[in-house]
Amino acid sequence: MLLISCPYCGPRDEHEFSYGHEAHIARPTLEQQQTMSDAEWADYLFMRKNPKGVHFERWVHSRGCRQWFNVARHTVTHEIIKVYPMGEPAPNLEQK
Amino acid sequence: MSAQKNRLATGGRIDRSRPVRFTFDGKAYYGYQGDSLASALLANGVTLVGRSFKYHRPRGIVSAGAEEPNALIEVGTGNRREPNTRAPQIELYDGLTTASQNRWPSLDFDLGAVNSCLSRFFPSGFYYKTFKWPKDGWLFYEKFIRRMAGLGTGSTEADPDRYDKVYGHCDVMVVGGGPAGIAAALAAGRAGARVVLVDEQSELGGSLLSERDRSIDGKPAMDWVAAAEAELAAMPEVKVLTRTTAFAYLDANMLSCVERITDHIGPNASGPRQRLWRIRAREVILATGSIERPLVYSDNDRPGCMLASAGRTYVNRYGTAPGQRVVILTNNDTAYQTALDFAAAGVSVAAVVDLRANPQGALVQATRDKGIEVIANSAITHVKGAKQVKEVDVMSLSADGKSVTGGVRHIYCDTVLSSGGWQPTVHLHSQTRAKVVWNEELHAFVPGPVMPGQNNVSVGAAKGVFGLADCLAEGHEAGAEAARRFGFTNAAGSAAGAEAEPAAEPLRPMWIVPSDKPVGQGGKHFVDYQNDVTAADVMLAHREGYLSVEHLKRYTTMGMATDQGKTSNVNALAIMAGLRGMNIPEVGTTTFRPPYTPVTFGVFAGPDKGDFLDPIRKTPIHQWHADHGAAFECVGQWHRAWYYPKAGESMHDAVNREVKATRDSVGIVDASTLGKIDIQGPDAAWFLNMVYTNAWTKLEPGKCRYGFMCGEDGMVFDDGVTSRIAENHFHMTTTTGGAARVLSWLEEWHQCEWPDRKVYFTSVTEQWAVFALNGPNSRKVLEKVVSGIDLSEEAFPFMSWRDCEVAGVKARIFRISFTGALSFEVNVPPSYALHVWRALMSAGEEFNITPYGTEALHVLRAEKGFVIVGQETDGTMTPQDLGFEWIIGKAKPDFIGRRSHLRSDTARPDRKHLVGLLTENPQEVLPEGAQIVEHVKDKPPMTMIGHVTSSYWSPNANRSIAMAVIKNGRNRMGQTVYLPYDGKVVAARIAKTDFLQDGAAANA
Amino acid sequence: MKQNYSIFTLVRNALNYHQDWQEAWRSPAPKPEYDVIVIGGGGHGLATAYYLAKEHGITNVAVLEKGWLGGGNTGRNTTIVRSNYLWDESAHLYEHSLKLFEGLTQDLNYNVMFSQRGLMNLAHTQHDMQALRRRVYAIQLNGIDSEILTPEQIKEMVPILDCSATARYPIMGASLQRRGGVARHDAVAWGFARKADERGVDILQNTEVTGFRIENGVVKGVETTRGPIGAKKVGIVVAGHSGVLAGMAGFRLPVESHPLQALVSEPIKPILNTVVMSPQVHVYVSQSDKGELVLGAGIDAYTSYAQVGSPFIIENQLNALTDLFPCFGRLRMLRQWGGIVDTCPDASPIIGKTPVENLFINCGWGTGGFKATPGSGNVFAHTIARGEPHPLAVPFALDRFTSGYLIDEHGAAGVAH
Amino acid sequence: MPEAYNRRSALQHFGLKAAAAQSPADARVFIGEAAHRAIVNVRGNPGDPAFLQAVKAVTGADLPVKPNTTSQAGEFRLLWLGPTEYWVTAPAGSEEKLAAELRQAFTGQHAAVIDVSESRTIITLSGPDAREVLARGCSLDLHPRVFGPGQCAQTGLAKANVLIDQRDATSYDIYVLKSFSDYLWQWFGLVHRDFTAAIRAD
Ligand SMILES: Cc1cc2nc3c(=O)[nH]c(=O)nc-3n(C[C@H](O)[C@H](O)[C@H](O)COP(=O)(O)OP(=O)(O)OC[C@H]3O[C@@H](n4cnc5c(N)ncnc54)[C@H](O)[C@@H]3O)c2cc1C
Ligand SMILES: NC(=O)c1ccc[n+]([C@@H]2O[C@H](COP(=O)([O-])OP(=O)(O)OC[C@H]3O[C@@H](n4cnc5c(N)ncnc54)[C@H](O)[C@@H]3O)[C@@H](O)[C@H]2O)c1
Ligand SMILES: Cc1cc2nc3c(=O)[nH]c(=O)nc-3n(C[C@H](O)[C@H](O)[C@H](O)COP(=O)(O)O)c2cc1C
Ligand SMILES: [Zn+2]
Repeated sequence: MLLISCPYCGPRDEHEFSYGHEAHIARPTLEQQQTMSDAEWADYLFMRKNPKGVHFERWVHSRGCRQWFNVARHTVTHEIIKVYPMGEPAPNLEQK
Repeated sequence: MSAQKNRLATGGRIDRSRPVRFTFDGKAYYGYQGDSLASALLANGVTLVGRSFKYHRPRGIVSAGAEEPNALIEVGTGNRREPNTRAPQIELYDGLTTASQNRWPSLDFDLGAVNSCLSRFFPSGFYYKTFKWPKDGWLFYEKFIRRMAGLGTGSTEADPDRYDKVYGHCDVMVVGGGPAGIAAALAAGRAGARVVLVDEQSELGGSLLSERDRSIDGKPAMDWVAAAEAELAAMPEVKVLTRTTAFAYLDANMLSCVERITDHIGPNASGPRQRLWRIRAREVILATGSIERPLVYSDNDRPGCMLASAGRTYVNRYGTAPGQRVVILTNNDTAYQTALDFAAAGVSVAAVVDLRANPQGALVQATRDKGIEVIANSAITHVKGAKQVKEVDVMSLSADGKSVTGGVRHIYCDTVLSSGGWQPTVHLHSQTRAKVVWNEELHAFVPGPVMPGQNNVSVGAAKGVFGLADCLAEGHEAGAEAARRFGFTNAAGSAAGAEAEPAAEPLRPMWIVPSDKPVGQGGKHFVDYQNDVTAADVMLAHREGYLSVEHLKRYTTMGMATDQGKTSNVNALAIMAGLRGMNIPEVGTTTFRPPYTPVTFGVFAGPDKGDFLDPIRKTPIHQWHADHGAAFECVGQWHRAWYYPKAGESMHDAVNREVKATRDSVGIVDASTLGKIDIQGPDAAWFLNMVYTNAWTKLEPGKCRYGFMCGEDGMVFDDGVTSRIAENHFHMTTTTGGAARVLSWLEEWHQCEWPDRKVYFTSVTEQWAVFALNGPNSRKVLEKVVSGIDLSEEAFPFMSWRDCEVAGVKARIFRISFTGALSFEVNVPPSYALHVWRALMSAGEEFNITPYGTEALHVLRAEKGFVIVGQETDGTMTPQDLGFEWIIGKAKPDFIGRRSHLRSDTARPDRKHLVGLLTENPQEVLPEGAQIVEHVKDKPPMTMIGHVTSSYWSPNANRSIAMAVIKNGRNRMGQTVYLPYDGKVVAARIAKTDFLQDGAAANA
Repeated sequence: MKQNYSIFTLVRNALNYHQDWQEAWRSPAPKPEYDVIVIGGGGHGLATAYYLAKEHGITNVAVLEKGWLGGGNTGRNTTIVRSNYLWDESAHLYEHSLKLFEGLTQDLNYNVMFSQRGLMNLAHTQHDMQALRRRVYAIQLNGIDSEILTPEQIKEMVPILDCSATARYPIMGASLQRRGGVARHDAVAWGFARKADERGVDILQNTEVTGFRIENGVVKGVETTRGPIGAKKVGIVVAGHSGVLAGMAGFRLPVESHPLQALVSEPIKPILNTVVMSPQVHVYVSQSDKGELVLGAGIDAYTSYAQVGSPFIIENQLNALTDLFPCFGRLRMLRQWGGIVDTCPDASPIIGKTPVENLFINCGWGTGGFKATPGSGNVFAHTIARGEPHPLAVPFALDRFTSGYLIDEHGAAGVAH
Repeated sequence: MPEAYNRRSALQHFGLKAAAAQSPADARVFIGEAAHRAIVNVRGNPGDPAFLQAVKAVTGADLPVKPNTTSQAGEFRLLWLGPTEYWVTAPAGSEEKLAAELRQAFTGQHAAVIDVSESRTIITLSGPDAREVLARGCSLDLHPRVFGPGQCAQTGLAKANVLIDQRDATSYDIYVLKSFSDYLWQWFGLVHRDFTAAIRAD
């Protein structure tokens, strides 16, 4: 069971959270929507990075403070590398 | 009842003053308090205890612990019958009833044993090659195969016992209560850390329980254990759990453990039977010890063939000889300790057969000094005796150790103990997906680097460190270090000391002990006892190209039995490595998976049985419904009143009565389960514009509006009425099932996409109980109990709301309708809900006010063609498909799902549309889900154009009514379509969905 | 030709201590180039290679497998085979596969132990019953066997089910597909491997694809841990790793990889003769020929390439199981594992072309593709061989995510396995 | 408002009074219901001093801006729910007045006030074994080194969502939605089989 550090509540068991999906997918603006092709829209709607490695994703502390936040998590080891607030860009996780 | 013929006069940790009666296969025996079933059977001279999985070979006890592959026993009877339990881990209690398994008619005479005679025809994977004829013959053969397989027999009665679950937390978790683990717990505990120590055995001590004369800190080892136990018990932040197996090492240092609370007391004990612990530790110390490997020699599965360390445990711990005369076969020094202990206990050791050319270690010397013969450079080539070892053949090994030479020595004995070296118990380490590495000195896998995020360390035998003093020191250091790391600075004391063991000579790896015949052509060299996998099977897998260990495992089923290969996996993969000419680490291990030992299903469920499987949510007046005979319907977790049958009424009667009364006069329904969300902030209206498809800016305070929400894919996912309370304040309602989903949806968009928008969402679903009065007389009823407002059409028009009092209680009423009839939705505080409901009921008495349930509610809304999200929709319908083109805010720039509506398939005009269906025969009520075709054929396949989403008898239209989604349906009005189902075909006409107008007209 | 497998050859070999069995497949060295490279030695990849050789005469084929063949989801699924899908497109595809399953043992000369013992889907609420009827009627009209059972009929078929009306989720009915059942998962992979090998297909295990050679938008071969290998056409059939491979080829997929967990009990004598699934409480169970109960549940919510999941899924699943089958409370879990399933937004597979020419993809089978193994291989072989989708595969093209023509088997199909 | 006897608490039908009379004397865990407490949900920006001042003006208490903490002033007890979400709780009956005062105090701010008193009931749990009982269904570490009086947390308890407010060394207020209260009460009944438990009606 993952141990996720809610930026507000601290570490809690995974079952208190709900998984969202890949983070940093910007919703096209109305102007973009009006000019983009169906294929481009499909890209926004459905296409996912699904990386084997570090995944930037969002979670919500649904059984706690109801806050959404971002997580950088390794999809092979399940190691949580970083938790960072909504709105913050994906961290640069160059090897230290 | 015979005497315990193998019981030693003295010694062991059993209490000879407390005899315990038990039965095995119907026969009664005595053992002593402190015995395991295995030790008690051995004491009574019972060596044949079971039959193997495939060949039904007679089998005896092999080990004295969790690794037992053979002695699988059925414990208990009736609803408590439990198959496949390991005899060495069953503690004896008075009245214990046990039986052997996988035999018929009896253990002694098992018809299935013909498999053994035919075993030549049943090599690994034989079933893949046979039973292929005739084409559908497998179902026939399968019956027999299934019956032969499957070991024990499960009970078909409900398990009567109860189980418990608990969460735990600690700084340091120690798994294994041997010397290393105890030392770790002591050090961490003394330093002040919160510690949990678990051990699967009934008492602490680990391997020390099997020792004869070891001492620690100058006192007998078990005295040291007792002192440590007392010290640990006195530490308030230390918890010691015996009879507790850590069976799974999960993400982020969580260990699942099962505590056996009453299994050793028997069915009469009170309290839960077992408890599931989910313990989150900051650091885990794995002190899980090691498991001895048997040697793979010919006929090594005869009852009486046992691990050398197990023999030692039986003698030292249980005061029981495993037999009367023992031969030991070994490739290392540790088995000599067994010989010495046997000699000390007066059990006859006929000889020690050593695979090594010239063993000269201290223990070997000591053994010789005791007058026990050591036959070096030799192998056991045969074990005779079908149901009990009678004799072994011993021959000399050739120079390369690959074959045997010279004459045969026959040695009479009833027990053969073997030791092929020790394998650290790396299971939990490996479950974290950390690697193991091959240690060339130990010829065993030891733990490799740990995984990131999994803070653990292996110590003692679990790490391949076998000296007692070293185990104590390592354990101590690991415990102290962990405590230090977490800031606990009390003195951890110093490590306990022990004398060093005499130096041992290296082990001689010999993965198959040769016999006088080629492997597979004489006796059988068993590798995996339980699943009957032999060295010849490994060779066959190799020959047939199943080379990877994973293929080897699956093709031969080696390591897949209930012991998960604890004694066999390394032997098997080493044999494969030899065949492939590879190093053992190159071949690798199979994957270690939870559980370490099998865990009862019941304990995972814990106490959450029956109604606790999933909470039942109840409305504030649930009890009233129950008292008035309501049948309930599950809607999500809610239980909602479905209909209220009166005496003698069928469901159909009751629903018709409720529907009719509502249309004719007045009905009342408990709609408290509707989702309600309070929305406040200057951007509230902007937000509603984004999440609903229609426009909200112009809605005035005091007014209500209906809307659809779509996913970004354009498909409807919820609907409801939202009311403007004040300029910046809205009250949203959602479907019952959608309440939680919609709130998180709003929060997600707000927090993630539009965080600058000033708006707050709060669930108020349960702040209000909701009672909807419907029907022409609803106003008259309400008038009698309402105060503070004028209910007239002019003062309180449709699609508006008012605050007021009802029956003296603060209330909010919405003039919205889900029936098409005059309707008032009365919202009141739940604590007064019953009071208000009763007041409405008495006010309505003169109008025959009728409570109705969800079924009538469905009929009433269907009569007017109102949709239910989740019934008319299934995640593939747009608002346009449902005929709500008008609800799409054309002028509105953006809303969630808008862009998707423009995609080529979504924008098609001939998608499936929601329409009405009128059966040709008005009496015929279609089943919901019935499929619709244009052209009926004699038999399927037929092309379907849609299906029925809702269908009822409408007492008001006095005919059957249905809604359906049909391809291009709106452009097919009046067309007759067909519904083939349940062996008949019903014709129906596509119509509009207002059945009180159109349906009634159609009837006329 | 490979040695025939039959009772006669078994007896003959037994007399010779089984010394003469041939290897089931070779371990060849890679050739510099193949007509077709299939990436992924799971059931689907091996079936693709087999049908390429058998039905399209293309035998210069390699299957590249990064580990051991059959070690992906093929080796870790709960082996349920059925074709009772809601939408026409799915029903036709899965029925095609089920029909192939019915002759597979003979076709492959390898007993895949396809046991058509019947498969039950339980309904516990009014809503379940509606969905169930809709599905059954649709399946029947597609010409596929399916029927509705009453609680009494259910009790008779599976007496150990708790059918009491007072259960938290009482059993109100079930759909039954008699032709559904289970098959031996490993045997399916091995049978296809053996026969593909017999027809000349090179199965290259421990050969991981690490990149693609693409020139002017046309695939020319692959990079592997054993060096580059050229190919005229390449098919990707890597289930959970589809996103990774698509990434290497420069495009994205609407696919997410999630853990799906399964577990087995200790083996016991026959106690359950039907496959029982309950979407409402999220559990499904069958008993293998060896005697273990084989159990599955739902996916873990997060994406992952670790073949493990979270314990609360197992707890809920066993909570549900022991409620449905109160007598299973005393049985024990023997082993528990996970696989990585490739889930699509509409719970339907993707079969067809990719943005790269001559590069084809077959993925998205998610939690339910074992049953599709022969069918999927069959239509994918056709698609690769002809360069055009097999008629059954047309609706499952990648472009449906652009047009919006999804085949949403989520809500409607109830349970996904 | 009608007579008080018409007001029913969520757990009233379990007859706590009668059950309390039969409770064992040596109980190590006590359970009861604190019904009808006023709970007003307050939303606003804790970074805004005006918001903090408004809360203080009405309640006399400092807003617990630190996650998972509480504050208390007289009859008012304030709980942190989220970074912009709090409960102001007060004795039964005061909710309307409290909500109105808060709303008034927030005039001109982007803040929201909504009465949620009726949606929850409080199950009170206390006694030396209370923490052990909670561990049966709650994965939070409530050990005194980690959690104590002055702290609160929203979390899961068994299969329900709750807010746990620790009142003193061994007592907890457990806020639960009324629709789950029957379930949770009965769940405690299950767990109590292994404890010496008493019902407290006060
Ligand atoms: C627990 C569980 C239960 C399931 N239950 C059922 C069920 O009951 N019924 C059902 O129909 N379906 C079920 N499924 C789904 C089913 O198992 C899969 O859909 C199906 O097996 C997929 O087969 P495949 O051949 O496409 O994939 P796989 O068998 O996963 O094969 C893909 C192969 O590609 C290889 N690969 C990956 N990357 C590379 C690379 N770079 N280079 C070379 N090779 C690579 C992998 O090693 C793997 O062997 C279940 C799945 C799981 C996990
Ligand atoms: N080659 C040798 O000389 C040799 C071999 C084996 C053991 N030993 C001796 O054994 C001792 C090793 O001490 P140690 O403390 O490292 O190990 P140990 O074997 O004494 O103790 C390990 C304990 O862990 C328990 N255990 C294992 N897995 C568990 C699990 N998953 N959950 C709960 N309990 C579990 C076992 O039942 C056992 O009680 C030393 O005294 C050493 O001399 C020596
Ligand atoms: C249908 C089926 C039945 C299985 N039966 C057993 C079994 O009887 N014993 C066993 O140890 N494992 C059994 N397994 C699990 C495998 O050992 C293994 O865990 C699984 O194939 C996943 O591989 P991995 O654990 O090596 O990652 C079974 C798996 C499947 C798919
Ligand atoms: Zn939080």
